[in-house]
Amino acid sequence: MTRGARLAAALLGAILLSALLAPWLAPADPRAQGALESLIWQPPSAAHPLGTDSAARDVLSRLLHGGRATLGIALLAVTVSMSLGSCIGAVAAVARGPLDALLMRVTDAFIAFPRLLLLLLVVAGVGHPGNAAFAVLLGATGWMTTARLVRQETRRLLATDHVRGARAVGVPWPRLVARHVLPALAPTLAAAATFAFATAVPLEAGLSYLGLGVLPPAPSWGNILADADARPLAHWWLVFFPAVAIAVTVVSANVLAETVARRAGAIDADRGEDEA
Amino acid sequence: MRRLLRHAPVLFALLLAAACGRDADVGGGTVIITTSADADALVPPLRATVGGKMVTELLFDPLVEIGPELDPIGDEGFVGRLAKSWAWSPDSLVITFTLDERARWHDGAPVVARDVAAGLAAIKAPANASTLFADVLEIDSVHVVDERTAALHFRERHNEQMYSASLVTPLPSHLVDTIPDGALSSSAWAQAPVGSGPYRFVAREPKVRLELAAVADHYRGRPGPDRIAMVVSESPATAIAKLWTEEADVWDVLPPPDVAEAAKHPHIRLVRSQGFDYAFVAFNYRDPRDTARAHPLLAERRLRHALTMGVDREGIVRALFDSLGRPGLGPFVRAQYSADTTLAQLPFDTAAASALLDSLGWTGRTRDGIRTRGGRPLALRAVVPAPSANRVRASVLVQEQLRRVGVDVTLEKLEGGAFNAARDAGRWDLIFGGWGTTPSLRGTRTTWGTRTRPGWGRLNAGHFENATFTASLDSALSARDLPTARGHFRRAYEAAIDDAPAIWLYEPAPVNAVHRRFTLPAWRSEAWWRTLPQWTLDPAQALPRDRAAAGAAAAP
Amino acid sequence: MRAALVSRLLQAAVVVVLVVVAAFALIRLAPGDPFYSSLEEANVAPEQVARIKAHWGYDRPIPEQFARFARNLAQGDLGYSHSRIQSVQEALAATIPNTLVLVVTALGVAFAAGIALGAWQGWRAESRAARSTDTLGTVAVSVPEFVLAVLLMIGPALAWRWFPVSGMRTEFGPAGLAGLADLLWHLALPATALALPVLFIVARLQRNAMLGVRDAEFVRAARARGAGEGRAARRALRNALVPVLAYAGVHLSALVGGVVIVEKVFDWPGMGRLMVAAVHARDYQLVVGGVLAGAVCTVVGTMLADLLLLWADPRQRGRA
Amino acid sequence: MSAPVPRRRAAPALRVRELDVRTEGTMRALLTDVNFDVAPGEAVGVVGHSGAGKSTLAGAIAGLLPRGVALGKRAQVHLGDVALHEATPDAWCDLRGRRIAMVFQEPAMALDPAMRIGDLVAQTARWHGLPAREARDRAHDMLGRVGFRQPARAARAFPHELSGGQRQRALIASAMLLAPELLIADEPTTALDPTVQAQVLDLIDRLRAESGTALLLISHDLEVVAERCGRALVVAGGRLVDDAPSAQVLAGARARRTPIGQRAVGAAAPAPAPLLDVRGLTVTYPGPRLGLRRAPDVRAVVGADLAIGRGEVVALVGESGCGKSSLAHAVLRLVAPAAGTVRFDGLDVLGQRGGAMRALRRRMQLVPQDAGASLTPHLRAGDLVAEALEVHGLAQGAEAWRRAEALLDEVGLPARAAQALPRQLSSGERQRVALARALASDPDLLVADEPLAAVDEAARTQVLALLERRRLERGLAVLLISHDLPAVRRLASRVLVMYLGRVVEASAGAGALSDPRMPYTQALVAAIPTGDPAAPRRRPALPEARVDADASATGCAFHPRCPHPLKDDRCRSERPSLQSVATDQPGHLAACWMVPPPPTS
Repeated sequence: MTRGARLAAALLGAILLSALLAPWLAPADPRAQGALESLIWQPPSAAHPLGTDSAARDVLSRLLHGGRATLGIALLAVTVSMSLGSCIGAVAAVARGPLDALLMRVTDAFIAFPRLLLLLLVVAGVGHPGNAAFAVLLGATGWMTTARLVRQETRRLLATDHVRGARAVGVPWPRLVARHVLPALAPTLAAAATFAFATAVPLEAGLSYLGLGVLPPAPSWGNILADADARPLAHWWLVFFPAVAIAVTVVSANVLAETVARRAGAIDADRGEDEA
Repeated sequence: MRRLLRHAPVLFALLLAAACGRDADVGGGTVIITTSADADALVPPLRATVGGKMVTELLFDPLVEIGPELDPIGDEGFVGRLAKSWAWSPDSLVITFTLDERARWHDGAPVVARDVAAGLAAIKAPANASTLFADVLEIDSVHVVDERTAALHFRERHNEQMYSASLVTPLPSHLVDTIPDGALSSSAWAQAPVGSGPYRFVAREPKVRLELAAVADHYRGRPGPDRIAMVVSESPATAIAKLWTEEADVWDVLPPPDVAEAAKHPHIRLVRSQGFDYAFVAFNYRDPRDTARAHPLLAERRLRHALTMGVDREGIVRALFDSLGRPGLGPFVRAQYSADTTLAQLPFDTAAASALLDSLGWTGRTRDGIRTRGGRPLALRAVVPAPSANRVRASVLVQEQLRRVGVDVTLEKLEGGAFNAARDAGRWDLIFGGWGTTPSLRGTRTTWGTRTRPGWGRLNAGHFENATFTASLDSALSARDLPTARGHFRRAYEAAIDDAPAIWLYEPAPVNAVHRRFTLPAWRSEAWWRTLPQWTLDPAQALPRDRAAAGAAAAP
Repeated sequence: MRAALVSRLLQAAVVVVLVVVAAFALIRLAPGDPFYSSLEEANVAPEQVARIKAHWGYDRPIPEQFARFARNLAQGDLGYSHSRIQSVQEALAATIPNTLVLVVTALGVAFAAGIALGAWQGWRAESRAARSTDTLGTVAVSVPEFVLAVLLMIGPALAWRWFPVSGMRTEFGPAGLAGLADLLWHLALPATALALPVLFIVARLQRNAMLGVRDAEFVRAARARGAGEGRAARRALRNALVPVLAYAGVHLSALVGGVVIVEKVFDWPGMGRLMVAAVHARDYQLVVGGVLAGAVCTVVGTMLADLLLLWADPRQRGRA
Repeated sequence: MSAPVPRRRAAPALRVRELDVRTEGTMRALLTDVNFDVAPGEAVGVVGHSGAGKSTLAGAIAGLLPRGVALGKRAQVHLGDVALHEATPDAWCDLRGRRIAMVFQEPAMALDPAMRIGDLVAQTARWHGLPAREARDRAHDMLGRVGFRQPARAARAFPHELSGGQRQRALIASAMLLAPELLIADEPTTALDPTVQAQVLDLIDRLRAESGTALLLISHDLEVVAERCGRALVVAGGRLVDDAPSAQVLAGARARRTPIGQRAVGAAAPAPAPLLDVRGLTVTYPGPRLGLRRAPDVRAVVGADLAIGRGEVVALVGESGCGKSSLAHAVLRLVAPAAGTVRFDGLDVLGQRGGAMRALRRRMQLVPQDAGASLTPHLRAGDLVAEALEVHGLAQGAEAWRRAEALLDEVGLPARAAQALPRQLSSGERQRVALARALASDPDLLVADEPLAAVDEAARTQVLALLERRRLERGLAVLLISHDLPAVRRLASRVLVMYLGRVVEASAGAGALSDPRMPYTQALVAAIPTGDPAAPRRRPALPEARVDADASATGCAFHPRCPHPLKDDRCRSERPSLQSVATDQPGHLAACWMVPPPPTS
């Protein structure tokens, strides 16, 4: 692990820890509102290190508790999208023939369908479904890249000499997949998962900006940012601190993902076989 | 120095202008109205939003228009537009209007009596689903007496007959009659209307911009500004930002933080005006699960009183509007003639509220302080419209304040369409509602009137029912003069406040921003754009777009 | 080659049909009403709304509505948009070009600069400058698009007034050549907001591909034939383009995902803004028309990327 | 445009003095104190075990050392009058391609995959100052001289559309285009078949003679060096241990080799019922997809018959692409044959299902062609061999591990190999792990596909001894695919020669190779280097095999390339069947009209 990777792992760990320990770390209740007139839109001060928002709530507490919501959503979304994507990808790779074509066309359809629109429609439809259901929804609309990656990688592995060698020795299919194919997939999946996580966190923020993410008064990095929307310049601290939190999380996730991928040799140029 | 540098070209041009006659080539200038909501329709029968009202009232002249005093009773408070004079029938069920012979449509055709009939027909045709259908219910028909005379027949007498008549805007019958029912909204005319107002339609890019040009030979005289453009932005923030960069000239109802920002920009002048909107938290008198049954909790008047007393309305107003808003008084705004600021309000008194709740048996407490009775927590579900930023922020404040007196309010923020659907279905305990009012008080019947009478209470989603209120409102709306009407309204409002169908949250007192280079008459609160034709440009501060307008205006 | 095109067209058609059917059903199932859905338009009586719904056939069962839509589509009629008071064709014709201008410029700049930066970073991997720009790249990729957009709007536009705050043209601005300059002036910030993340993703991909190819046998053979550093690097880059173009083809729609947010922040009158507004207004026919156009653009874009890939990697030409 | 006039020069073409090469970081010496000369036009071989430093020497001379490796300070390398060790990058650009050229082992990797070969060759000329039009003409002319029948069409081809031999010819064309003074050939033909290897080496010699270019030929194959080069430099452990005439070096090496000797006695046991009986086996692969239609199927094996008795070794010989591997894979049912029957110990292999098939798999094992790649990269060698035991229920857990270690020892691998991952082993060691894994389940039949290709001398003898021991002690039957004649002569009880999917010659014992009758077999045997410098001249010129040769053509498949003087239209129209070649050689059959049938007396 390079120096950068260790730093990234440390940062990510700190952030995840702070989100978990939010109730004990946060100086105030994230929903508690200060005296209305005097305390709204306060810039960072001794009393409120990261300032207050439109409802005189302490931004530092909301950032910590918000981390729990945002990271929770991102992790659950990634789990859903990875498992869904891997299953579809693996089935498509092994199935070949019409089933493979069908699955790939459905994947293409999901890619062609503007994801934001799909989320808008569903949330407009059922009303805000609560954070967990929202995360599953995010996952259910973000699995396509993983599916294609897993399909291409599984297909490549099934055609390799060492799988044919193992079959020649007489290794039965289940053991063959478990010991010879899956371990080779693991690093690719790990890299894809970390990249997916690195895109899920800002996505929650973006959706909150469009009024879709975690519903106020519950805190999330996204809706703190969205709260400043009307006056980004005047209420800079509502934009700056969540943005830093998001950026640091995503940078660490990206660096980790790349380290995992490089060690697995997943990103090497000459493996350019097409997936046709 | 930097500002001077930026305006060097303007100064140079002015020197040149001064040399050969001062304001010869600057003309009336171009007014750019910045907004975050595009006009929903360009023709009178279909418009509903403020943007729609503005555009249709610039493009079309009504028969008559309410005067500056905003008195809708009788007809003294009205000024003639397309109609230069009118006469009442003895039983005052028919008003006969005589049209101004100079009035022309933008395509040159004269305005005739048949156009008035076309105007009413377009509103009455059910398939058109006109937004004015309910407001002109009591106008029966239009009788074309002769080329220039049209008589409006009313089904019943009431004190705002002339105001209803002002809603029937004549339409160019030679263009509209051929459009089948229901196809009005998608007709070519509706997309690029020929009107009769001081401005005519030039060009439109939906959700981006709309351009209108002054009608030089308009029968009421040439309007001041040569061109008006309405520029649409995605969010209020971006729209208002254009004021600071002089990309726009006027925005009405400036949010408090921007009022402070405006002070830093010398080219912006602030104008105060009266508000015509009010917001409230309405209680659902019926059980959300089965609207036939009374609401298990909120049907109890004293509980409604306790909740009302638990909300610090003064604090919320100061948080949302600083000094640019006042607490709501009742189902009306201070700018309406029926307003009465002396009405006794329920005070903000958490001690009294808690005592009342205890007396009602809500003595138990859950771990996080929510009151319980017989094991059930005092929990209410509120729906909040996402598009309304003020009501969203107010909901969070109300939620916290009620939590302090032991009431658990869960907020559900719904997007525009979903909010309307939920409101009509009644699947909520509290609703953060709000109404835009007009000088006419007849709207109170629809928003707060009993649902038992035909045409009443369609928007009374909380099923508020109070005999005194209904009776007093009925007599107020048929009173022949202002003092009698005000007396009846006072009794109606007292009954409403006592029954507490809603917590009257706030009534914004808007501040509007206008570019300093325009001088304008008194600001019309209910429809600021009606004075636009009287705006005059100070040639000294003319901007490049003003001069471009002068060139264009001189050309045709 | 021609046969490959035919089979891809078939696949694309299937995808577009799937997407349109899904959009058609989803928008109609969402609650709320296509008419009078914004807050202030609430005072129209339900029976009136029912009449106008019947006029437009929205009260029929969804399959029947789809049949009618398909018949109209066959004659090239995409329907009417209530919220924009114009036909869907006009609405799309007005907004698609604006989005294309934004996306094509942004992606063009992002890929050109990304490939150049990545190739240089890969070829000179050991140099300090290459490593530092690489870490800069990791950070730039991590800033969420809309925070980047807001920052670009606050600084250069609002605070320092170098660029216009929003919109696509100055109101009553100059026409002709000066008009073009005005357009580019307005395009600068949104295109940058969209391009930056893509640029660094492409650079990172190109760098990795270059590292893989830099020591390949054919590069050594090129040197053995007398190629200097420059020529050897060019040959290596020619082959290192393949994984980058392959990535572009697969992730095209994800790359332009940020358009909606950038258009919202900069008031760019494009497809993204149109679709968000259409959904909020429950503008059935506009949503379906927009999704159809969006799907076609995505599919065509992906096919263009695939064709570019076939050009780049001759080995793929043999197999369809 | 006539070939350039050969230039005669007095000074040595290449002078190397005190050549040291070190890794920059750890300063590990790759080459120490190498001194030698190469006269103009002379051909010098460089031989030694893999890893001895041969390629490093080539890289050092051409200034193409890998990253992190550099010449020692005292090293002196002179190409004619130019001091290469002091050459600036610009100087190198002028030198490489014009005065010094290189040809590489893997032609597929050395050609730019995205460039047509015509453009590639022309580019070399353009880089050295020729105008585009003239460069293109010279490129086409050069492609013609290296053996492409239609140079214009060949010029438009991409590397992946050519055969191994054609790619090497293209590389040679670009190297010899400007008649360099020195050509360094780093294992130019190791990856090619014997017949193609012979043609390529002939081509190099012809071009060298025309332009007087000196050759530095690097190869691990002593016979090739002995045939083609007058002198041989022997490199071991990064030092020059011998610089002598190549014949002398070959003789010395042969003396050190353990005697291959004749087959063990008792080979001609009476033929019991065959363990493996293959009849009329046909294997087809789908042709490349041309749009929606699919090109006609490629018939890799056409109606092959094969029988192997217990303890018998049958060798399959032929050029790559003749169907050897397809036949082997079909026998083991790794590929579904289109027609024909395969019976193993009386069982119909193609009919077996599930468990029965797995039991059969235990008794038939494969050592694949690229054995190293058949080992799963993330599993240790011990695990792989133990798995073979566990899968067939012969042992579990620790017992399986212990027997795995014993097997690895039996194939001559050190104890540490069991813990090692495949990438930590050399190609020879990986080959033997694959062999151990195949022998783990004590199979009755072992199909070995080129088991000795990537293995050096020492390991080769060990593998042969192991196969021999298993054959004698356990009655192991082996289907050996190889063109390593000495090994085939030693092990094979019967030899089959295949050409384009058909068996064209068969013999009990190694008769087909010692006394080949079918013209193709003769050409094949002649092409195998023996170390005799005169051999190249005696070889019949055999035209290049076309990439898309059609196996289903009527008549004798070899007819288009057959050099036999008396071939007539019967060869073209009628397919010859296998007939006995001579009465005194029972079992020696050949499928050729020119083979005299046994006298009818």
